Amino acid sequence: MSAVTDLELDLDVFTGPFDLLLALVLREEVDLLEVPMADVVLAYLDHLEARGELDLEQATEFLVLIAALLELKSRLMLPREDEELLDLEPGEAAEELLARMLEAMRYRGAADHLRARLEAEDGIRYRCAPPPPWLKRPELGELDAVYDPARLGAALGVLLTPPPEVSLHHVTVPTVSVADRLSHLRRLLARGTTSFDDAVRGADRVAVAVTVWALLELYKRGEATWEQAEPFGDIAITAVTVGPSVAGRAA
Amino acid sequence: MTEPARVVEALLFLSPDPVSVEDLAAAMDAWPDEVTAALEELRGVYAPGERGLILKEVAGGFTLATDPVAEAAAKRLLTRPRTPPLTPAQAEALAIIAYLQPVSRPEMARIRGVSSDSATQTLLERGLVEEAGRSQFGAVLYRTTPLFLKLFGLGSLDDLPDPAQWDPSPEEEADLRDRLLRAGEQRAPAAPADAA
Amino acid sequence: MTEPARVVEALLFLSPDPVSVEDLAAAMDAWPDEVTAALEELRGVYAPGERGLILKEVAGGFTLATDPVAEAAAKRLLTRPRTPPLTPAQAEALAIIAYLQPVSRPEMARIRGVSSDSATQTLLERGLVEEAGRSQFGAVLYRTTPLFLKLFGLGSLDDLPDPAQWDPSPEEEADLRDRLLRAGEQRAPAAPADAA
Repeated sequence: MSAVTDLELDLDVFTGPFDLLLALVLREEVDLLEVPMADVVLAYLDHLEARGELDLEQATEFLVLIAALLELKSRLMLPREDEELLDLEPGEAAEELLARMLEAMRYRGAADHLRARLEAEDGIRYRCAPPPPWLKRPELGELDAVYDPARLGAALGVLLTPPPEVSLHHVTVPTVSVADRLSHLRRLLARGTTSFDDAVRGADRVAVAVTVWALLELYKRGEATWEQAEPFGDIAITAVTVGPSVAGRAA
Repeated sequence: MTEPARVVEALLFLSPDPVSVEDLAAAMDAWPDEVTAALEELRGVYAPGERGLILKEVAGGFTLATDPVAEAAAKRLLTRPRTPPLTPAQAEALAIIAYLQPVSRPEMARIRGVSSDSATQTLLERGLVEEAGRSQFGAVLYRTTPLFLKLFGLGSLDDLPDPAQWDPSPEEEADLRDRLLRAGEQRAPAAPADAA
Repeated sequence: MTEPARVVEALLFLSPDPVSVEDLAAAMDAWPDEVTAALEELRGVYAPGERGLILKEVAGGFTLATDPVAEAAAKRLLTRPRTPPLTPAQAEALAIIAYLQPVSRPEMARIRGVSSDSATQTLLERGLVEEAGRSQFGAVLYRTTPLFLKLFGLGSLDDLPDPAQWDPSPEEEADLRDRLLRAGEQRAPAAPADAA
């Protein structure tokens, strides 16, 4: 377990060994959202190059850890109310990560066993030849039915079944669509002007992002323009009135 | 048994076709007379009446074959079609072919959301389906065989059960093929989210 | 060699898959004891080191296979590798399927921390795993095949050893936990005393 302990990182938000970063992230002392994962990977590649050799076991360990971090980060970026891992205390999150690492180690051991088994069977070959001509297929007349046609109908029923909506459980599904936010903005713009703060009042992070998208779409279609007096200030949005046909065309 | 005889025995066992002395010698990196001596030794081991197998010399070389003593049992074991229970993948592939025939592999993959190649291969080997020409795009088409009808106890394809009774959300309008393709697309693992 | 042993030898030679004692008995119209005795006799004939062939008990039945003594020559004659070794990713995917079957790709990804799609695809193409229906969410489930048992020399899945033996020792586990939780505290220059 030394591959990641001697990987030194020099990032804007953190300077020190990788496993320390891991611990600090799990204790929520470093905000994972601010850790540039690509830089961590690049640092690891530099580290590998400096060592001049690739230890597969250590590379695997790094990949497992970085994959776990990436998953955690993607969940943080697209939060859901009911996301179980986010409700965990840092200690519990570490236990969760530990449990996964232990499970992965178990099957890595099993994998080694299987590979050794396959190797032990090396050199043993089985015959693979078509049956001789005298073993011909029987007359159809002598055969009895052995399969139930209902099996085919049931299989077709499975294929006709659309997956349940919950099937995307662990992937955050956008709950607001651009179309929703477009009509929302148009409603606000009916009186001529509005502001971004008004448009996203009470909205969650995803809705805010989708509203920005909708705003860009309005601009592209020439329906609205906007102005921001100062960085991080509120954005004033103004409807562009080209003619009476705009509202009709946009709807 | 000497090692060369053991190796020749293994090679004849593995090869589906007769093997010539020259090919045996090349494979074993040995001289032809060493191979001939090994074959002579094998001929003694496989003398008629001794074993279940016999060593035969035919045009093109040597081969192992079964002794007629096993013919009746072999027919009982191997001439009836193999009818192990269908796996779910095989049942799905067979259902698609039975109801939509003729149908191509790419279309089956779109409906199932995963490739059906190995399932279709098994169905072909068991004689339940066969090729039925090619689609306009060059893909091989499949249809069911008379053996399929026999093993499912069907008089004709018209006797296939009406899928309506297993249909989770009956729709009267859409054609069965269209509905299967639509459900398959929804199941596809990388279906892009419809953002707009 | 007795006649039952000769017949069993011929049947094992002809059958593409391992044959169970029951199927042998049905084909030979004999009692299972007679088949077992014939197999015992064959086992003596094919004792390791005696012949170019060996008698194997795999995947729930008996079959003939070549002795490794012939491997170099077989490779030259048939010009194809017997079975390529597994990459670590393929071996891990196969281990998870073997022990947890039926199991879906998302679950395999959760355990491995990375996607196993291409490894699973290769295992499917090589016939080591197959589909086993669908999960409640429509994801395809996978299980191992009889070919897996055959190539790995296993009589059945029960011959797989308990995977708990590869779990890290309590000391190693404590060490891992320690690294995850405490490393920060011990090594951070200005770690808050009681953050968690």
